[in-house]
Amino acid sequence: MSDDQPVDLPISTTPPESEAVESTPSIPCRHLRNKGMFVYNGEVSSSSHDDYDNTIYWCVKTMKGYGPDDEMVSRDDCTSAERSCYEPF
Amino acid sequence: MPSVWPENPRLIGTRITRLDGLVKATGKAKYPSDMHPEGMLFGAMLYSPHAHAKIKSIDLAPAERMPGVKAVMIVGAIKPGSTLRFQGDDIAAVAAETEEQAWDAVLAIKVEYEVLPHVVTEAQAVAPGAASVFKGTGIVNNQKKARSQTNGDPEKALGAPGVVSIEANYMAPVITHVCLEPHGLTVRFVGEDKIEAWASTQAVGVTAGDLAGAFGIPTTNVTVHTEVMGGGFGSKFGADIWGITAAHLSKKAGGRPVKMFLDRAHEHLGAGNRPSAIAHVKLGASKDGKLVSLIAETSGTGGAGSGSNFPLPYVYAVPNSSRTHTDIFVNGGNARAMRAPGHPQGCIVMEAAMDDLADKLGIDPLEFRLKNLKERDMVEDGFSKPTVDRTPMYLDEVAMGADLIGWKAKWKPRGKNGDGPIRRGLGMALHQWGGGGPATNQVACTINPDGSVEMKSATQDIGTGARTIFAIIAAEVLGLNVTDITSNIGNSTFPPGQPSGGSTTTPAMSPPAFNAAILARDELFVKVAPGLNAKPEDLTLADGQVCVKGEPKLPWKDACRKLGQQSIQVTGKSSPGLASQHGGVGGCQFAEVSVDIETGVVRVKKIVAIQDTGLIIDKMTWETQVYGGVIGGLNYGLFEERVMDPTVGIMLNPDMELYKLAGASDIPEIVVRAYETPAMKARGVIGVGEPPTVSTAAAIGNAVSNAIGVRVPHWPMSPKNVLDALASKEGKA
Amino acid sequence: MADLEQKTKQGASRRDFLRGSGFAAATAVITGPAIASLDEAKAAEPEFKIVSDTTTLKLKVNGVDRTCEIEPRCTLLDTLRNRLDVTGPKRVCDRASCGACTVILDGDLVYSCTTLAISCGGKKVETVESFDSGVNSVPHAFVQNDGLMCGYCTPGFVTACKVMLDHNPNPTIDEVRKGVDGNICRCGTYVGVLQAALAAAKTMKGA
Amino acid sequence: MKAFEYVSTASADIAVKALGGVDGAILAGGTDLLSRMKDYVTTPKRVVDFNPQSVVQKETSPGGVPTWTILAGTTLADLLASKALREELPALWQAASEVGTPQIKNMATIAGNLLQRPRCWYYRSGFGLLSVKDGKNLLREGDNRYASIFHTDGDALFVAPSSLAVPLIALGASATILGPKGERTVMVSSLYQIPKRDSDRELTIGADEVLTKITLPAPQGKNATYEARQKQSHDWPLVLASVSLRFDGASVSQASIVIGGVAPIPYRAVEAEKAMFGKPVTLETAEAVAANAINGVKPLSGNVYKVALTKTVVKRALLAAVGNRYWEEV
Repeated sequence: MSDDQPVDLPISTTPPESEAVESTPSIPCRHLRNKGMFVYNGEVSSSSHDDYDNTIYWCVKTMKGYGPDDEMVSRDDCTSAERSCYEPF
Repeated sequence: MPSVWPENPRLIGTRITRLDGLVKATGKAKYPSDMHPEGMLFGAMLYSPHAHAKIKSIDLAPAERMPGVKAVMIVGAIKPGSTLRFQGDDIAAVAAETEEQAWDAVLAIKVEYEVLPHVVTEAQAVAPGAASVFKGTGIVNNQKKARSQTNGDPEKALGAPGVVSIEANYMAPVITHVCLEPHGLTVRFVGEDKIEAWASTQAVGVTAGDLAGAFGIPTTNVTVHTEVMGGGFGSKFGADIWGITAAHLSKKAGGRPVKMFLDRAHEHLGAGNRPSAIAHVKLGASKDGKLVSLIAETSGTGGAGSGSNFPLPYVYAVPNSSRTHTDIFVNGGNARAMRAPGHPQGCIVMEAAMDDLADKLGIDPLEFRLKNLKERDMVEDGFSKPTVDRTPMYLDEVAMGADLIGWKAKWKPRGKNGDGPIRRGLGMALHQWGGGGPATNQVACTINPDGSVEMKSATQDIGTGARTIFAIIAAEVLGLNVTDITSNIGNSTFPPGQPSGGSTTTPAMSPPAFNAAILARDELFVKVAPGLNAKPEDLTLADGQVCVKGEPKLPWKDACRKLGQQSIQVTGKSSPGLASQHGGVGGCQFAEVSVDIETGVVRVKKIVAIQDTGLIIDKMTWETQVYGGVIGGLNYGLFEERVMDPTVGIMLNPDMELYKLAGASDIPEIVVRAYETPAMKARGVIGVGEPPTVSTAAAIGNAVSNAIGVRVPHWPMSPKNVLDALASKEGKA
Repeated sequence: MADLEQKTKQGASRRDFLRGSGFAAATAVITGPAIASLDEAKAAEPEFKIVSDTTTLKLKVNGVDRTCEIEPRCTLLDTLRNRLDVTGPKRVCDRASCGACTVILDGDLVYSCTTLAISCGGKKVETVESFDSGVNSVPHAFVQNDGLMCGYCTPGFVTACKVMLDHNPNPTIDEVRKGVDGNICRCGTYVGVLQAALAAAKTMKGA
Repeated sequence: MKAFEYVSTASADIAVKALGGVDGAILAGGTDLLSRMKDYVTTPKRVVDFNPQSVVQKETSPGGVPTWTILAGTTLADLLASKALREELPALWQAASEVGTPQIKNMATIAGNLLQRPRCWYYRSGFGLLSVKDGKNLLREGDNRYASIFHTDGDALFVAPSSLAVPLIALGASATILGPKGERTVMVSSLYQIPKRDSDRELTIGADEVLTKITLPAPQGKNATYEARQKQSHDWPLVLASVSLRFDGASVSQASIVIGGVAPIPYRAVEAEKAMFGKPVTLETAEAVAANAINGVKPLSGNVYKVALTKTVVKRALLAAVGNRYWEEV
């Protein structure tokens, strides 16, 4: 678009109360997986990008992006001992 | 003493045909989906027809009574009350004597669903009151914000006097991997606690570990074979639920092997995809073309899971920038890593904005890009030290590419490409990638008394030519022909090898292969030197001869015969200097297109791809990978799109017909050049599977805009998207 | 599947006859009586036979007479792969879109995924496994020109290429493209495929 | 695919008998039927593999107009192999050359092409021809990029899939159909109808009838087809148009203009045909005539682009008929 007005976006994403979650240093669940763990020396979070994280996580129990408790799988979500499915290393 | 690659190699870097080429080209190669062990049953899966549903009840009994059925089971933790989160979510599985019987039995399984409200498009997911895909930390209205990135004061910089800026939206859809061999495996449960599998996987070791873990048996009890496999592109990284299910079915059927491969629709729905990218971008530069500010709000969906983020700013130096990204969750299959995850999206967004701003500034977009490279852009050498500056590499590569596409002679400003129905246009884009490989793998090298040589490791070939790479390296060291070497890979019980992802296989496996061959050679020297009245250090190997101080003395086979009954077997590990561990490559691509402005049909006429990847082992398979990357990018640029229906929540094109992929007539002239200076070779081996697929779609999009005088903001460059963009321009005029 | 069971005892299909006598000729005109005589032949056919269960299929695969039990719904592809262990043809799209299942049926290039095996009774099936693989062959040219990566589409491409070259030994690159447009490669090996076809055309003439 | 009974015959009489009184389906080339059966969209109890002859011929009767006859089992490959057809019926030859792939051209027959079912992705997903669910028309409300732009007031929004129907209708072809009550001949255009209810078919041929041959008078002028599609390799046309023109000197005395990919039936652009009358075919007249082709167009939310495409395709088909291919790159 060299014009000043952009075309309409199909959506506008501004979830009002959502806060970005800083990654926590706590220990992830032992069932958490991402490809980088296998490809790059076992790092749980993708190490190759300092400024963004597009790591795709899955739970080895469900082989999906959500855990046995039906909640989301991520580096942030799978460090909580409060989750019924959480198992430390 | 650390090993170093030979200074004047005989084979490395030349054009060597693949060792397993003929067995593939004659149809004799047995893929995991071709296996038919004695007594094999055929597996089939029942998967969710709904985007979002609760299972009220499941009755397997009717399926169990069907003819030929040997085992039926519910998949994983599914039970009445379970939630299915996307069309294609797995429910149950069957093993039967014939495949037709297995399908019949799947149809006979009775499932009652409570259909729940769904969201399958980004717009649906973020609409007020939308149904929730799942719960999780920080998820609001199916959105989760990533950490925001801010450098400097982008708002202030953008508003400063004299700054020229654009504001634009760009969108790329979800695409799927479309591996030609579907995900799956043929598996046999042996006895009480052993498993043998033939899996279509990018990682034999991971798959073995998954199977062992699922059954609580030692990994040593599992053997996974992947002699050859039919494509993965990042999506085949383990046993998957289907593989584990098939192993359970085999166990239930008394150890009869079970073959379980997904059907094509299931493959689209549940076996991975590349997330979409939606971007609202403001980009500003000083009048003389120096970037000052980028403000970007982006989002994308990776389905019912994480991973839609992508790098932005990309490649160029932007002193002030702010970026917020939002993961949007929909009732769709999970994203999986797909050929340079994130980079093609980041490249499209950045490079489109670069072109649009260059146009507004009235500057040649090529010059504009060169002006805005980072002052220094340090990446790794072969010793993991950041000693290599990518900026001068980009300058050289762009010069090479511009020359090959004829930029100087052919490029005209946007919209100045004639007035007939067919408009020509040029576009370009830059990209980057890692492509190194970790130093954690091993290769065994065996020299037998009959002169035969085997290289062996638990890696696999996803099409990059791993067998051939091993053989070239061994033949180089041992003074033999490539065809004298046997490469055995694709077996999880072999010495640990690299999973094939992140363009890491060749850089991770070449160093241990080289060291294994050297160790084996040195051991051979020790054994044969006395018989030649020489010291081991006086011996060399060349042209199939053992040489003493450079003089050929003993043919290879005769030398090996002196081993008596004892083979030499050694295991090589990686060592510094042979390969880059994290890589850091750059490249550029140029596209020439013709656009029929009366039909919106885009034809790519030519692509030029320039790529650096350190030391190239096999120039032939290297080039093939670059061609393949470009063609993958051409598909992304022109054809591919997962189409979802918002009302019923299904994918409308889970096939290979309306999910469009290029055929031979869509392939343009493609010119590939390696940027292969002595300095590059000194970096050691770097992988090339991913980098050349990053910038093609961006370059094509830019070429289309250049041809028709207006930005087409939606990828792919379909007749619809092109005509819609032209119409919106006319509407404004 | 237009001319099933139209083989004469001499082995030439009616279509071969028509091609030879009618359409290969420049004017491509057949006079009325030709159709009339064929109609008479048709009228002599008996009442129809219904096959509803498993049945024995006999066909010649790569020069060998093969027999297996099939249901009417078994595709030729699944019969080859699942019942006869002929696994060169691959199942990829399973809907006549990608060409991985390509075989030669009585001399014609077809998709075996949308061909019923039962309709192939008595016919000759050739798959990639039967092709010459010597230095002047199409498979060899694929290797020499690296027209393959993962290799899963390759048998289909090789088959389409070989038939194209059998019919047109001097193809232009665009004719090669058209010849393999019924096949899709996801690794993106088309450049090597096109080079291989042109190279094979050259060497086959030299052979 | 569900199990079925199988009957194979080269005889139309037997095929009709075999179809009688059962839920049957004719297997022609197979690529369409078997794909639908694999998706459980069509689940016939009996499949009648009707494999008649592959014959194309031109007959001259003394004093009359020569007639082309194409028997039902004629494969596209055989159609394309006819040099005479290529010269005299370029509209048909061109359309056939753009259908499918080498493999499909060997398998597909003219009858199978004419009587294939819509490719509409809602129909193929099992939502029926009209794709109405809970009172909502899925195609109207969903992704309708490939859907109709004409006759969109009703619920049938899919497009007729046959590429060959378009030139055959423009050329005035007839179809001969055999049923239990004997033989009947209809215009090819009459093979298609716009279904009003989900139980209606878009084809007028009965479930116990078979198409046996296509006949058409040798054209007395010029004819051509132009097709626009996204991919150059195997793809479906977005829009295609066929024209058949008769001339009085340099001026058109009679025009047939038929468009595919724009309506649930092959769409006859009557107003464009009238507009063409009495004019020579030039860039200017073709442009003006093509503008008439979109009179009454009512595109859906996602296929407005097809309107411009339709104009272009009609214009180019007209110009192609007189040998003006202005759009081709030099």
